[in-house]
Amino acid sequence: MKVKVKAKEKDGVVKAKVLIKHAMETGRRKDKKGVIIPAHHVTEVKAEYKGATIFSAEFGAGVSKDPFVKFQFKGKAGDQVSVSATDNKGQTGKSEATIK
Amino acid sequence: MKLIKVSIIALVLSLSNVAFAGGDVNKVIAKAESTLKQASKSGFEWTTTAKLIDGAKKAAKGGDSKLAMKLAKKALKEGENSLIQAKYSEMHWQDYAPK
Amino acid sequence: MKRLTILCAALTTVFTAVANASSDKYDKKVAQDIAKYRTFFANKFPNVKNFGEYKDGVYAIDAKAREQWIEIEDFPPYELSIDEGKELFEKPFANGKTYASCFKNGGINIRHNYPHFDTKTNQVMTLELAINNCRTSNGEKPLGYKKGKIAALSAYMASTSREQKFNVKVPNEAAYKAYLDGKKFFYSKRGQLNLACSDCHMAITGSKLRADIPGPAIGHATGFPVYRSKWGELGTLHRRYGGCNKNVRAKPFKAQSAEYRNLEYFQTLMSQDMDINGPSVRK
Amino acid sequence: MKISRRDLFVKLGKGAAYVAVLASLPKIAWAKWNAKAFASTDLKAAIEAKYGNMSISDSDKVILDAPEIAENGSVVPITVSSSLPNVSSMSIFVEKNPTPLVTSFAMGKNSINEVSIRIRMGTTSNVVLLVEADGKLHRAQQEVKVTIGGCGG
Repeated sequence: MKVKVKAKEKDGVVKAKVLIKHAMETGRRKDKKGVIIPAHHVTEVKAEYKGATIFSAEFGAGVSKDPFVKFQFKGKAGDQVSVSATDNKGQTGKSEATIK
Repeated sequence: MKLIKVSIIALVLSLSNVAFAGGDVNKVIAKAESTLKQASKSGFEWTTTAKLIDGAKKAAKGGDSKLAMKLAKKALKEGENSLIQAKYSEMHWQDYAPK
Repeated sequence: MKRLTILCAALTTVFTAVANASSDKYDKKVAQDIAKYRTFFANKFPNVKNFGEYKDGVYAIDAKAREQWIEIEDFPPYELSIDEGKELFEKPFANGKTYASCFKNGGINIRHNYPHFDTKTNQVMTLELAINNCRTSNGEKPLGYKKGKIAALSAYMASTSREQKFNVKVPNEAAYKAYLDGKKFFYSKRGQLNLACSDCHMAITGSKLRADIPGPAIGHATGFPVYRSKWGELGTLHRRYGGCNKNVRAKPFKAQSAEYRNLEYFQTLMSQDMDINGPSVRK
Repeated sequence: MKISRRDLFVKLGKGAAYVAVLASLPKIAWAKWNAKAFASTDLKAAIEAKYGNMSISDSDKVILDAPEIAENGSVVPITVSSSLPNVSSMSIFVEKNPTPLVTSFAMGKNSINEVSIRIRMGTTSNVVLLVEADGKLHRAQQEVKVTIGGCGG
């Protein structure tokens, strides 16, 4: 799973933006043959900063395809923030960014 | 005996009737198809027309010549209209450009 | 009055002939069309002060939708496709060459040179056609024209050319013919709904068509490829053309058919001097 | 807690009980995906599954920033924020979605209470934000009109 992170600091507050490549299948959509496509979506997103989790999110199928989430925390430029994501099939993705 | 004769005649008549209706439908379908081909060549085919022709063919095969005729006629009308549209556009498209 | 008209026409002819020893004669003709086209939109949307704003499509005229659009463009879903496109672009073919070998300046910052009229083959050369020509001349199979890899490649190439301006030329008679062909397509009524491109994107744009406001035609070519919310993925301009034709129940042409390439040529000429703003997000 | 395979099958056989099984698995400190809450098909049940019977009151200290009319139901940008102290979680529900709970954010002590996300809405609906702080739920809600639905079509 591809995860992309951008993070920027201003006045001690870091704004982190995350984009995840994921189909986010709801489990209610049918394919061309009319067969239901099983639910397949991101369930958890977790952000770590200096070895601790500073933000996490649980997603249902109601989050848009190719999920985007923007969160904020106290931190400083030059540090690393890492974001990992898991879906309901156990697939994972992880990405790190240097705070600008 | 007379009765049988009459019924045979009636049967033949009704058969020929069916056959005639069938040929008629096939004629209309063929005409609709050739009109669609022309429309396609002109670049103005509608997405709905080929489906109508398919429907007409299916109905004809299934023996519902009434439905087949209805769909074939509709398809033919659509094909003719797309040709009119092509002609109209050819003549009038410039009227829609800003002056 | 009639005399005056004739005189004017004669003067124009003389002027045109003198001013251009014929080479940019067609550019001049098209420039007149562009001027009329812009006047139309200037009258229609007096609040849009600068035609350059139309690079944002419908978001130039729909303030509420614009807010949401800007929010999505903040970290747009197509960014992942740009990365994918860059990888594809840099990955060598089986023969060791890359896409860079087929394009001016290694394919970077050149999006605004497409489409152009190729005077050797006398046809409109679009970026996507050039990408596939590059592949086939290097022994690779061509890509599908509507989405996926070609859209990602096109997105990456556009992303390196942002804020460059379209400067499309009409070099010869054949080019002018292609332009006229595209123009005719644009103003011709099609499909069971009997609608021309211009009906929705000039006459109706700005007001609602069912639940939607169709985007103004000016600037249509600037933002492609686009990530449409409706598609949930990136698609090319010709994919959109096909969708538009189907919407009015007209049988679409093939992506990269002469019809659609000429239409793209016309639309891009109408977007002359506007910024490349692709890839972008649309609803 | 241990569930035998046999138990699991019995419970699976009872259909809906399966989500309950998932939900009753041991909880891990940081967000463990709340299957029951995400599977609930009405707003009340989803809130209960997520927050139990905590009291809910409307508050002007929680802000739900959503468009009046969504451009496209499949991508509706939403920003939630709160000026309350000690916020531990923020959850977004779309009342008329087939499963109303869309997402839930767990806030740490260094988090700033402002999160943006893009969500799906099948139809025009109330969007409800619940912010959990000091053991209470604070609510803000707004109707978002959807003209092009995000659930197919």
